Amino acid sequence: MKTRRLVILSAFAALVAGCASMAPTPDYDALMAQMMSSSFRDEGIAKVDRLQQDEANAACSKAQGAALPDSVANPIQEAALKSVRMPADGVFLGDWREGEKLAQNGRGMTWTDKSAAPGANGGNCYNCHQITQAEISFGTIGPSLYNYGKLRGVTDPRSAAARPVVEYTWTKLWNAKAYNACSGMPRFGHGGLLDETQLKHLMALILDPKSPVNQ
Amino acid sequence: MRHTLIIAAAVVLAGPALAQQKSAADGIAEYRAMLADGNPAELFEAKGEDLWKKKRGPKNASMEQCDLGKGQGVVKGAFVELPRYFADTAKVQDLESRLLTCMERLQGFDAAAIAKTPFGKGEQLSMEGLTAWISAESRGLKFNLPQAHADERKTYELGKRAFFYRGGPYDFSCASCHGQPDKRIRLQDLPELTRNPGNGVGFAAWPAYRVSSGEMWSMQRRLNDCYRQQRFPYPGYVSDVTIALGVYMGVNAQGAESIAPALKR
Amino acid sequence: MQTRREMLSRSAQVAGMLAALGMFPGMATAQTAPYNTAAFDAKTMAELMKSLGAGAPVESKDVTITGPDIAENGAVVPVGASTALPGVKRMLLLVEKNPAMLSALFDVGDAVEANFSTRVKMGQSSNVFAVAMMNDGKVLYAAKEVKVTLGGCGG
Amino acid sequence: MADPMRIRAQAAGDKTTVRVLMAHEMETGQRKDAAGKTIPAWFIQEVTAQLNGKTVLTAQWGPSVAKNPFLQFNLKGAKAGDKIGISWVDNKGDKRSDEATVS
Repeated sequence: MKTRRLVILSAFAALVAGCASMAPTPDYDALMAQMMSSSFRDEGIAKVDRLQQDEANAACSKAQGAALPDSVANPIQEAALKSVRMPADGVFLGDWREGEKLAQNGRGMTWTDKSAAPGANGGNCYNCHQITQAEISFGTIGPSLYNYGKLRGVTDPRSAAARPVVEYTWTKLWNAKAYNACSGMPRFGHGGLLDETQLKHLMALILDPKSPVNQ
Repeated sequence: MRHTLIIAAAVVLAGPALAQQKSAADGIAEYRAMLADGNPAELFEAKGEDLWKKKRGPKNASMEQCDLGKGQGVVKGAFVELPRYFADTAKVQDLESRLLTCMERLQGFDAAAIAKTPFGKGEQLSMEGLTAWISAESRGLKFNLPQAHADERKTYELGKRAFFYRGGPYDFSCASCHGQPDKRIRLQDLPELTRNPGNGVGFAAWPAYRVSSGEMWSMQRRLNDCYRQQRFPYPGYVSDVTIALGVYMGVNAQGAESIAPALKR
Repeated sequence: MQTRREMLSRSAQVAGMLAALGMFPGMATAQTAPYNTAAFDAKTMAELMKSLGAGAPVESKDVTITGPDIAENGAVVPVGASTALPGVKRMLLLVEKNPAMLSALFDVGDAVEANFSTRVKMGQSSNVFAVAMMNDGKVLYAAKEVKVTLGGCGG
Repeated sequence: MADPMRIRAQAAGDKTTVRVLMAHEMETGQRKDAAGKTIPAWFIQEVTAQLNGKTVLTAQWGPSVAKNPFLQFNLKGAKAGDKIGISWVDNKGDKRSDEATVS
């Protein structure tokens, strides 16, 4: 599969090269930058500075869906891992009921939203993930999280045995790029999209043995 | 056949969760089929045809001399070849930017003022009708965007880059939702727009009547709301990035049959 | 060449003229009962039936309600009410959990079948009813549950 | 004045299926605008159908009929060439009448 894509890519490159011999290749980086800056304007809380890319987004954009080489991906993942702040009080789980509300809520950060504060944001989780079995309106961009804790053998989230899964999950929510440089998941903690309390509620939704997710 | 086998295998593997998902998808398919007959977009098509033929604007002229790419006044088949390069403006234009050119040159309207008008207001209402009718005149035809002009190829490449451009607080790009096959957001199927996603899907389904809001949405409005949900800043109406994305999606949709104006959630 | 709209508006003008001349017998004789505000305000089946001067409805296999099991969007839900029984006076379409139950009421004449389809708004998942009010005073109904799913991105 | 309706009437044997689309907001009176003010109800209340000028159907609608309403019904005994007239009146007294030929 991967080889085939490579072959197609190189054939395309040959084509482009063929054209280039007739006319100078446009400076696409410059044209792209010019196009983006001339096409967008501020609206509400969504300002044009949102177009600025950090290293990770720049690299993943440039890859156009292909996997990054390890030499590029690893530093991005290491930096992301370092960015993660574990909960100050050492408590990882909140209330799964609040977590379910956040998971259902698809609002936040658009130019029609009034505030960019975490309190105004939903988790958008069901947009991409199956979570409880009761909610049939769920997306499939991300993996199913139904039975997330149960499948990982979490019977007591406070136990030492559960610690690795709990910390992995917190890290994933805080900054998904820690494990996958081009993850499609928003960096909820790192980006200031959700606060610690909200993240704890989401943790409870998928890890609390009492949550419907783990029934 | 192959598809069925894959689904059958998946059901066996994933058990009850997927079986339920399947029935929800069936339910939605049934719902859409029940709505297929009697698309309110027809009401907008009738309006659009009238707007094309009626003398309007400061110059009291009709749009009948407008060249949508296939010669003055030729409407049939024009939609499935847009966006394309126009020599008289020396620009690659999509349907809506081309309509603005004609409204300005033939009828004397202020194109910049219309571009600044919010969707669903003033002359933007005319755009809803015009795009509905003009797309309907190409219903059943296959997309076949020209790529002969250097600017058309250049715009395609820029569109591709824009499609994969990640940014904003959620790190989303167009590809976040539309870069893979067979994905959904909630219950809505997401067309894979990096290739031809099939007849009447993705680029080949807009403009469309949105049942959720009871509004007619042009491709420009569709893209505008995509960027809103992508948590990006506001793309200008007929801005370069929106036209480049149109070229990218339109060229990728080569051979797909247009069902526009379609009926959408 | 006439546009569709011109044709439509011309026929509308003709229709308007005919109406003005009293040439639409139906309109001239105004068979339509006055708008039944009480029926369209009714919150319960009992209130509704009272406002229509009818008794309690009975479930019947001879009445059919059509609608999707799941509606992708509550703003537009296709529903239909029909029966093959003779002697139908009126057909109703109801949505149990809407602020007011009654969506549409159709008076059935000799030239029209007791079979109507339209589209309604639904605020939430609910039963929808088709009700047939018969000439002999019987009131028959069929019910079906329609689930209304959330929208795409909730934004 | 309100926009025209789209009426299609197709005969098959002695049954004619009539499909109508009407351009109307069908505002429920329950919604609020951006400023928090209730948007007043505005909806079609009465619909009438005529076959060759004779009333064959009268209907009353509430505000829960969907925006840009669709209506389908079947006529007995109509044939190709017959005229179908549809009229509506809304709660503000606005009216619209259109006509189509059975095909």
